[in-house]
Amino acid sequence: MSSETVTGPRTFAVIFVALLALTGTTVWVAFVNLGWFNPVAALAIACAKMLLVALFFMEVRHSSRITKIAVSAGLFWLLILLALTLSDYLTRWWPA
Amino acid sequence: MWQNFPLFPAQASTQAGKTDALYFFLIAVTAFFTVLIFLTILVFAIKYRRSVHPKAVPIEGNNVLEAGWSLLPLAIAMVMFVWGAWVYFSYASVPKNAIQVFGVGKQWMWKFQHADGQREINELHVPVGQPVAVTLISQDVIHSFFVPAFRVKMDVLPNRYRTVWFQATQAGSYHLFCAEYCGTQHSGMIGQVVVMEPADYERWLTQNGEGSMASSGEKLFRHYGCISCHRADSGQRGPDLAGLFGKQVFLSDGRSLLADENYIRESILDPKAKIVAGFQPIMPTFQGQVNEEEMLQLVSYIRSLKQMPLNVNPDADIPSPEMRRRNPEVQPGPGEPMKVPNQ
Amino acid sequence: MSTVAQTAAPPREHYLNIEYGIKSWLLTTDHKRIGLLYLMAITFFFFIGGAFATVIRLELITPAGDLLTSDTYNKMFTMHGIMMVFFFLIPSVPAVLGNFLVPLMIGAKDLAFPKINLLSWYLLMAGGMITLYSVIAGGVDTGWTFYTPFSTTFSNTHVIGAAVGILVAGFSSIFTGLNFIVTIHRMRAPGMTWFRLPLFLWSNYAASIIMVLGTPVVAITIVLVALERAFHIGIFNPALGGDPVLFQHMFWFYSHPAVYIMVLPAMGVTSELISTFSRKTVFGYKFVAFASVAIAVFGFLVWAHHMFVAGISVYAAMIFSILSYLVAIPSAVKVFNWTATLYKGSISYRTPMLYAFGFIGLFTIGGLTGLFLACLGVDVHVTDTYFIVAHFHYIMVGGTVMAYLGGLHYWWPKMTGRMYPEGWAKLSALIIFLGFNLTFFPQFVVGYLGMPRRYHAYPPEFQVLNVMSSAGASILAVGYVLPMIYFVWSLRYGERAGSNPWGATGLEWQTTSPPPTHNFHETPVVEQEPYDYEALPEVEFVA
Amino acid sequence: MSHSEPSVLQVPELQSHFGDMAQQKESATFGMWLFLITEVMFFGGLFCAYLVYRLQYFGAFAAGSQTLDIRLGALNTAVLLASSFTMVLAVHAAKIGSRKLLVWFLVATMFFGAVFLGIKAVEWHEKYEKHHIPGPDFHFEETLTGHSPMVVDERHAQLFFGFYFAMTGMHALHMVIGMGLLTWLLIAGARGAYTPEYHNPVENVGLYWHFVDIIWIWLFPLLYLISRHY
Repeated sequence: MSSETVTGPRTFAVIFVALLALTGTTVWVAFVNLGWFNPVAALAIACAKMLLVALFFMEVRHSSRITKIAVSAGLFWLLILLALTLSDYLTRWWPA
Repeated sequence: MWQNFPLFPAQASTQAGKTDALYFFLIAVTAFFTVLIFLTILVFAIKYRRSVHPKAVPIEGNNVLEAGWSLLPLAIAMVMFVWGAWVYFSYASVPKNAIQVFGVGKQWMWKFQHADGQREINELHVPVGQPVAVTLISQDVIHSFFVPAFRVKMDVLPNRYRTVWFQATQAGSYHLFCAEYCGTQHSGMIGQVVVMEPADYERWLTQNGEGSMASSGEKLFRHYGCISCHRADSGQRGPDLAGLFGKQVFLSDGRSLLADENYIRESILDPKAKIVAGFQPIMPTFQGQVNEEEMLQLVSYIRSLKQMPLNVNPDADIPSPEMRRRNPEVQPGPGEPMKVPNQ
Repeated sequence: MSTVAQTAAPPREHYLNIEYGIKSWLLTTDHKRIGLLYLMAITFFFFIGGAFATVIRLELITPAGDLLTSDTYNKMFTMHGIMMVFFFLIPSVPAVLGNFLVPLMIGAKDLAFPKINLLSWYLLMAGGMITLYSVIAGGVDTGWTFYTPFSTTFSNTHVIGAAVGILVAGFSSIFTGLNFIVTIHRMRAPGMTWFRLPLFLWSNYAASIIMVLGTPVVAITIVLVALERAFHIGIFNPALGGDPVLFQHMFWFYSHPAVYIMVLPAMGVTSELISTFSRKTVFGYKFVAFASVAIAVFGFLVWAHHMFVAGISVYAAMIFSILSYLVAIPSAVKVFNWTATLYKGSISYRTPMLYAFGFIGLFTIGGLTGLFLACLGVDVHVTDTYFIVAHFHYIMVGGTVMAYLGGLHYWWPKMTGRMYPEGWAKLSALIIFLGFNLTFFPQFVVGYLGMPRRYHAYPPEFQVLNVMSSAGASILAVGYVLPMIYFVWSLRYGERAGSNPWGATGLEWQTTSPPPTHNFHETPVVEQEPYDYEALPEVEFVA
Repeated sequence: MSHSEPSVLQVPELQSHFGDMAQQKESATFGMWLFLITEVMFFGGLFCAYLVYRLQYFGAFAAGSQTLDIRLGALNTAVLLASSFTMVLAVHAAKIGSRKLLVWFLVATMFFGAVFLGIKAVEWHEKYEKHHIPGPDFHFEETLTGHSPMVVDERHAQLFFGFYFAMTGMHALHMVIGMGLLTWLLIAGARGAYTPEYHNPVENVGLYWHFVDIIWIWLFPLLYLISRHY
């Protein structure tokens, strides 16, 4: 558990700076025309930021196995909701 | 109440046989497993009742049995799936030669109009032996077009055309129900589908003096002033609609789509949504002006414009529709100014 | 072995007599007392929902809509659905029996979060009261499914009130599920490994997964409906560009798995009953346990089979159809395993076992008719008809209510320290079984004939079957009122029950009846496999 | 009652239904995570609806998105990240048993939270002035810029702003609840309720606060960024 492995303030500071840097990057990228890659880049950066916050600030990397499973399950279920809903919307105009 | 006490619905369409065959298969499977489970429970419950079998024999389980009674149902289920999907797919594919009827569902009635112009309320006349496609839209909430004798059902949505089809096999009169709860008089939103012999149907069609849907649509086309932009000699303010229906359309944002009923409807109500490449978004919306029945007439009219508009001036110098059909090559590039002729 | 052989002297101090007074109940954090609070609450909601059902069946005796106006009829079936689904079926087995039994069965003193447990009960009550208020204030006529745009734009009844009530009750369900999951993970007694858990816990655990992951989606959907109704943003209003089919996706993402919230714990009860009254371990324990989890997971992948005619794409329909068949397999596995458990058992026909037989039989029919609805070609014809109504009543009333009543009889001695009257109980079980089948079997037939659901008036050729249904409903009503009476009677006059009247395995039977507040005088240590009747000391028992 | 929980103001002790402190702590942490997963699904429903409509009415959603002030959005992201940083330091302070640091970092977290809400209020006010709030006064006639300018349907732009307010509003509501929880921690922390042995509430509120941060990490690109170019 997290209480045994205390992450120091120095690590937190590094992560915080990294998060700010990623925020700057994502804003900068948004103004560069990369076509379809723009949303992909923005969402990839958001994903990276989420992972940093979850792994370090929320200490998922030191959490018990069951917490990790629970977190993954939450994201997986969200994916089910999105993927199966889109399976309808993206195939609606296919010919029958 | 004992007269007229059916236990099985009439089979009055080509679909009915397909659905019922599948239904009987499912009943057979259901009956088999239900009887199997019931009998097994009964036999065990009697044979191993405590008074004659006071000491239970401990049995943990049996992996072979588990695998068997997982895989066998799975195999049967896959048969059901494939068969069911095949039947469903055939319901979804509207035959090309189907007679076209249009319908509007509203709280709490069904309105239909035939291509020849006949209108009816809560009744739908169709001929025996010919596929009939009913294009439906709702004016308010979700309804559902349900004819039990034909085994067809389709939810009728607001703001979206959907087409259901059937081919009647027996003359007669059958229930038409609204199957999706739609408010106070939901159970009153019922009617009849009258299936007639083809000759009777032809006679019935000629009874009403009103013009065809396309000709009503043409009148509306003039009435709403569509004609001032959307015809060959209107100076290309709007795209010419001749031969449009069922064709590929290229849009100003680079996409392309098939011109179907829903596209025409959207373009009348929300003209800015999908601008044809090379044209300006100058068309006003007709939201709130054109009701659903008029909309269907307009759609019928535009559908009917195979090559040339009905009412072209033969003396006008009309370029061929093929030349003017837009494609990405003639679309102005990002830097170029839009060509807006005759403004 | 037919009389109460154990010393029937009740424990001197137990959870019921440790404190008295209204306050000791309304502020309790004891999971057993909260279980009883739930019992009272949902019994109340059940009879309210039942009253609506009675009115519906009375109206449908004649084809014409002559008893009620259409508006009233529509409100009746809406309120019947809302009350029964959200305030009775979803909390029934988990919140009453689960609350009482989860800590007892794992050898814990309480659930992990006792205060949140009490909060859950208050949330259910608050939700129920808000919903009842919207009934009294004029009712709701949207159907329990709240389909848009009818619910958002066209209905002029108290939709927001009912929606808020359901939202609040949803949080009750979320917190109950959360509490169960944490408790089962973290509070098990020494030696209580996962594969020693009673199957009731596996199925409640699986149901809790659904409560935690599914309920929030319906919560946000309800919030959007309320926002749409209040501010006309257009989210589900086609006139403003909204998509009513999206509402159905989001609604069924929860509401289909919600069916498994109702039926999974009921399956758990059945496993316990079959084992106890056959005096055998459940056949294929691990398969039954994993089948529960499989149902919970697959249950999330099948929701759009409610929408095969609603305007989804043909291809999505096929995906959802094949996935729907997958969820049938673990259900079938369970039924086969229960049946196999009877083989070479020592079977006694006590009331709970009769209910377990009833559950298996009716669930089999309900489950198999589910195949008709997963089957695309047939679903087109039968969806939105009485076939659907019959199908889900076979699952929810034939399944869940049967198991709930069976469980209530089975654990009644543990909860109260008194036995119920066996003769009356068997009679009412029989009445319920007969009444149920007479009520709902004709609805399969009238459904395939084409009678749409939610019809206030119907064509006359459907009358005979509807009269049968209404006749069955009146028999069913008698069957439901009887237990209510004799359970109350037994509180004072019932035979005293020993700590283990059924001679069952399971930790809950190793403590006194009723149990002390902290369940066990010393923390039990588990050294046996589940349902190990061989290791059970030969004691006499009433069963 | 025999197992009433200890008041947070007293010296923390074990709740009587737990076996030991480790079990109590693990249960609390796991329970919090499960709650956060319900929140994922709650916001997930909103994200799903947003995605579906953005696919359908891409032009209107892009045009709506282009009216948002990306500078304020970016600033707010930084502010919220800073509050997460101070929150994690507050948890650290509780772990090492420094009451003074705990109080100061909680105050800092609340300060950044308040700044975030303030900037959000400025943005919402701007929407009010531009009549971009869905309802009878809604008005939108921006043109979508891009390789071909495009006038968008007002109704579909209204949908975008409906989602904008639903999503940022729901997020702000969570922030306000978080501020309440922080106030509670602050009062209890100042009185010395948390020790290196017992600080579950600080950790759990921290988890909640970071989760709210993560939601914003997604809202920022979804609402502000991904529709600048396409």
